[in-house]
Amino acid sequence: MAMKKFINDPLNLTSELLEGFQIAYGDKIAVQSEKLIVRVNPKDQNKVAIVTLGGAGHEPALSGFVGEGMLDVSVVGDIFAAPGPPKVLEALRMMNREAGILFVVLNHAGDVMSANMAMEMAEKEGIKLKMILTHEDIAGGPDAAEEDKRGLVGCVPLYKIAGAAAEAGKSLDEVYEIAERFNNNMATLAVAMNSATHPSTGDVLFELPDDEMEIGMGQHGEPGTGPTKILSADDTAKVMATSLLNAIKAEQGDKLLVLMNGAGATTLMELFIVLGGVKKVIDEKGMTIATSRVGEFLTVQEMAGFQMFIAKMDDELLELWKAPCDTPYMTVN
Amino acid sequence: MAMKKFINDPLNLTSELLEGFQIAYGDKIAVQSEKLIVRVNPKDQNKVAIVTLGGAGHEPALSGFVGEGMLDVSVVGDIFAAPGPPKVLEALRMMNREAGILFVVLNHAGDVMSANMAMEMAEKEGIKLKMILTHEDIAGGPDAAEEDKRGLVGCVPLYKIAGAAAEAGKSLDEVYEIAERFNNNMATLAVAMNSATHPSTGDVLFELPDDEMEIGMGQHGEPGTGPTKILSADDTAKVMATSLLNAIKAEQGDKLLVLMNGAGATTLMELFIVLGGVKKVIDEKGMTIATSRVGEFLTVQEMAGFQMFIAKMDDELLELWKAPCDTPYMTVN
Amino acid sequence: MSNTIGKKEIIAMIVGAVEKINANHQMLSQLDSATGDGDHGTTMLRSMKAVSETIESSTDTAVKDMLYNIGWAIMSADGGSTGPLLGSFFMGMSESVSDTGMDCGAVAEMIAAGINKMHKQSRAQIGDKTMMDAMLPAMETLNNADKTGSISEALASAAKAAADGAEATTEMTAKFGRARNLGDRVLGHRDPGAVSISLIFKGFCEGLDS
Amino acid sequence: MSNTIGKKEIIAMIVGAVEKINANHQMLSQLDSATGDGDHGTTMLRSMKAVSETIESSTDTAVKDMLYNIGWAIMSADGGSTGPLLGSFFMGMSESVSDTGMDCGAVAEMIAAGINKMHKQSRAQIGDKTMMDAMLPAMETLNNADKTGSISEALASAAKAAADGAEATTEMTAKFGRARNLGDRVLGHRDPGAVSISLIFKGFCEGLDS
Ligand SMILES: Nc1ncnc2c1ncn2[C@@H]1O[C@H](COP(=O)(O)OP(=O)(O)O)[C@@H](O)[C@H]1O
Ligand SMILES: Nc1ncnc2c1ncn2[C@@H]1O[C@H](COP(=O)(O)OP(=O)(O)O)[C@@H](O)[C@H]1O
Ligand SMILES: [Mg+2]
Ligand SMILES: [Mg+2]
Ligand SMILES: [Mg+2]
Ligand SMILES: [Mg+2]
Repeated sequence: MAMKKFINDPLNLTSELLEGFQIAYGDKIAVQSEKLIVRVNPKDQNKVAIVTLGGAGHEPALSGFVGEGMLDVSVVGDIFAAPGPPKVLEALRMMNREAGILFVVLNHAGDVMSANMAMEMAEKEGIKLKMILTHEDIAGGPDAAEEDKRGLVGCVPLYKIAGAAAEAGKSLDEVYEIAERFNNNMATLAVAMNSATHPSTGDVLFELPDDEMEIGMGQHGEPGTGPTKILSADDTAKVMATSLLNAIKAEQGDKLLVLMNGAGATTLMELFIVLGGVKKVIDEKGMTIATSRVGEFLTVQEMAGFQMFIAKMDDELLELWKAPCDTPYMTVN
Repeated sequence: MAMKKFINDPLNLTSELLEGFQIAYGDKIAVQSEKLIVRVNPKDQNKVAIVTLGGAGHEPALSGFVGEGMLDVSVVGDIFAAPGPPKVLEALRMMNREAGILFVVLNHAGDVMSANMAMEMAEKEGIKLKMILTHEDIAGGPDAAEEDKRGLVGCVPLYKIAGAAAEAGKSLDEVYEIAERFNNNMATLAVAMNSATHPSTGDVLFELPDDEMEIGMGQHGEPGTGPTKILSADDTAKVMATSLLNAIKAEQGDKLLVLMNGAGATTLMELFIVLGGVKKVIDEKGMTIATSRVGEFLTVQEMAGFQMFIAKMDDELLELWKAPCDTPYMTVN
Repeated sequence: MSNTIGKKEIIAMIVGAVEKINANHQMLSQLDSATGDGDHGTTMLRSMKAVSETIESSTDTAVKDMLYNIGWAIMSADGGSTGPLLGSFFMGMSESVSDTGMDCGAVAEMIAAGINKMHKQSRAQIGDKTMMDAMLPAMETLNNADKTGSISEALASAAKAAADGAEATTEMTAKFGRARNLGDRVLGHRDPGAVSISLIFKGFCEGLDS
Repeated sequence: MSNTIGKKEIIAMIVGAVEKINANHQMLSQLDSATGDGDHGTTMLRSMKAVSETIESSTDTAVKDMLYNIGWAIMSADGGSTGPLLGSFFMGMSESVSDTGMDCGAVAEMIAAGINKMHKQSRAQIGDKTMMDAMLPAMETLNNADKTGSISEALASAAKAAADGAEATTEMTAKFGRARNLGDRVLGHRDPGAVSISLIFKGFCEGLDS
């Protein structure tokens, strides 16, 4: 049976998709050395560079956020597969500068292995860099092992905030401190309603019965807390937002950033309706949504579901979040 | 069977989704009088206002493009249903000004009826306005009746271009002339791979066998040219781009705007890959892609498929397309 | 029953129509599931709610204004094409209605004014499988009725003509609305909009006779 | 066969491994469909292509550099976790290889150096249902072999130990990789990575003996 996808060669997806990406956004980004997405107008050498890595298949993440005020380089792997250490090292060498590099890594086994090896080699070469590991998934509960806390959509606002700090001319230590502060105050929880198809193999990632959904599912179909009957938007919002607010220890008076990230097939309509439910929870607790965005930032092919992201903000973080940026899939002016 | 959607009350979708929209983008837009989406920072009274109308369920269209440099008011109907003439008239009254109003209407029966009635009443009241009807769907072929030429995603770049012209202080006649020029040089063709669910009724809009797709399908499941076996991305691109270029009578040397608009479940990955195929066709004919964007502008719930849009551009149109704008779902700086 | 009617009887007619639609909305949605998007019953229900509310707030309103307001309220209910069509029908009637003393000829004229206004929006003809397939035969029947005869009897014949017209849509393919995209697949199904109109005329009769 | 080996034999071993994987990649993907995302065969195939290409371009390269380059090439093939793991194996071997005169002890040391380097990335232990379930028994077997004995025989025992180790993963739940998310559902399935490793050792033997 043919896959219900518009593709040519299932084994050549990544390079073809990057070609199209360059056709569409050649005014902002360029594909270099096959798998490195870089800015067309590079950042000043005396500012901290922001580099990240990750598999393809989650578009617009990660490379859709390369550009002024966010990422300098995104190292792309194959579909759902981390890029190898050599490419990552190449990116770090390319961005080598006195100001240093902030290296943002999402906690997934392959990414972490590649990042660690590349970082070790880069440090041997005297490249100045600091690594931030995002692992804001709370699906495993408060006692989950570090490895279980996956890096989900939280990397995107982190790129934005770290990128703005770097653009403002802050030092590597300062950029790192800011990014890590944000990193420690953010949490994500995912929910799946329908599976996606792995576009290289044609395999369905998981199965969910017609009347069930699953909270806590990961972005490659990793199981969550087990299937439940489909809840209303308000009840889904309540369950998820309550867990997230607990996880970041949000208190009355806190100012929050809320992102609703569609997984692929779930409509903005639904995400808006769920956000209405989130606001009820937040209002009740005497907190405020200081800023919020709804869209597809990090997808899992045509999966139905979403990732709900909440972060506790302070004035500096809010200002950086609202600072200008110009990338293919996030622009602020 | 429960619908696989995150909703509360299927009969209250529109007002709930608008509530969430306002929570997320309250810095840019406001919901007034229940169904009118307006700018938070209104445009100068001495500039032409841009008003549109249409059913909900296609998010981010149409209201996601209200803001500086694009729409002034979007009148929202119920899911897939045009708003009634009274609301439309209210919007026209609200925007009444000496500079006049450009009133953009997509060719769908309900929208046109509402628009015509509201316009008749508005003109009786002395409101100055001109209507543009978008009908760029080429699925019916060159000899199709006017009614069959639906307004598809083309309204979005038209809002952008007309909005930029209005923002630049051009007169209603000038804005109209520019918008109509663009309107006459654009074409869209849709393709569907999988159906969507009507979120109020739970009905599936249409059925397509597992190994088939259909070119020319409309944005509510209206049939196209009949199902065919799934083609490769390159072949799909070739068939569709060739028809579109013929329809706009594009010639060697022409500069084109190409939009790949995802219908809902189709990934950016696929849209990028198809765009690669479109470029091959365009290169072969000695034309150029002057500018291109890939994303979800006008969706049909969780339908899999896309709308391919091509327009013939001149220097003025290109400049207006690239002018700054600041809306929830399109920002240029 | 007297040979002329006024505001009170017109309200009774309209209330009869509202009740008729409310009692049949599920059937209307089912019909629309076969030929359209399955929401016609819901849309009609929402429209009828707007009608009832307008009537309730019209105790001190001239019947002319009441009918106009009903049309406006229906259009405000965001019913896709149904709003402008049905709304025009009431607005058109408002242009030739009187608070008292309407004989059968005046009633026929009133309804014809409504149908004509609606027809301008619709542009559909008999045979196109739309609301007009019930509306136009009803109009013709009324136009041919004895201008000083029984209003009740004239309306009953109009309702019969509308019902026959709706029934006849079973054999038609559609030239307007969503059903037109389905081609031959709508053969064998009555058009929901035409059925709605026939129910409205049936309701007019029952309301007037009650 | 002589009791020591050098570059030529090492190339033969690696070519044997490449052929073994290439002949079995579909089976590897099938295994991964049961416990992971179904791409392990494809990834290994891509990695082996990188290996072959490196060998072809290494006629004038010292074996040490060749092994390092192979590791680098595997890592460059973007194979998710497989790249850094398998790449480290070859890079580790490069640190203790010689162009000539390696006896069984030296070969055992070389392979241990590879496995140790890989183990640092992996962090998995025996029983975790990963590549290490084949790697670590192979290493132990080699370490216990007669340092001046037959390399061919030692490798055969190592391959046997790796195969047994891979077989034993059938009874394990996974602590690493995608399979760990499937909990008990992976019981009864061999781990594709462990099977790959056992095939590589089998290939080493066949390559050396050919
Ligand atoms: N141009 C038209 N003239 C008369 N009736 C029409 C026209 N277009 C559609 N209709 C009627 O509308 C009915 C469907 O109404 P409804 O389901 O409420 O709207 P929608 O098609 O927007 O979902 C059809 O059954 C048909 O009778
Ligand atoms: N930490 C680890 N140590 C050793 N082997 C591992 C580790 N993590 C995963 N593996 C191996 O990787 C194999 C899957 O490889 P592959 O399918 O190529 O990668 P992916 O899981 O990224 O799709 C598993 O069968 C397992 O043997
Ligand atoms: Mg309908
Ligand atoms: Mg409808
Ligand atoms: Mg994989
Ligand atoms: Mg795998």
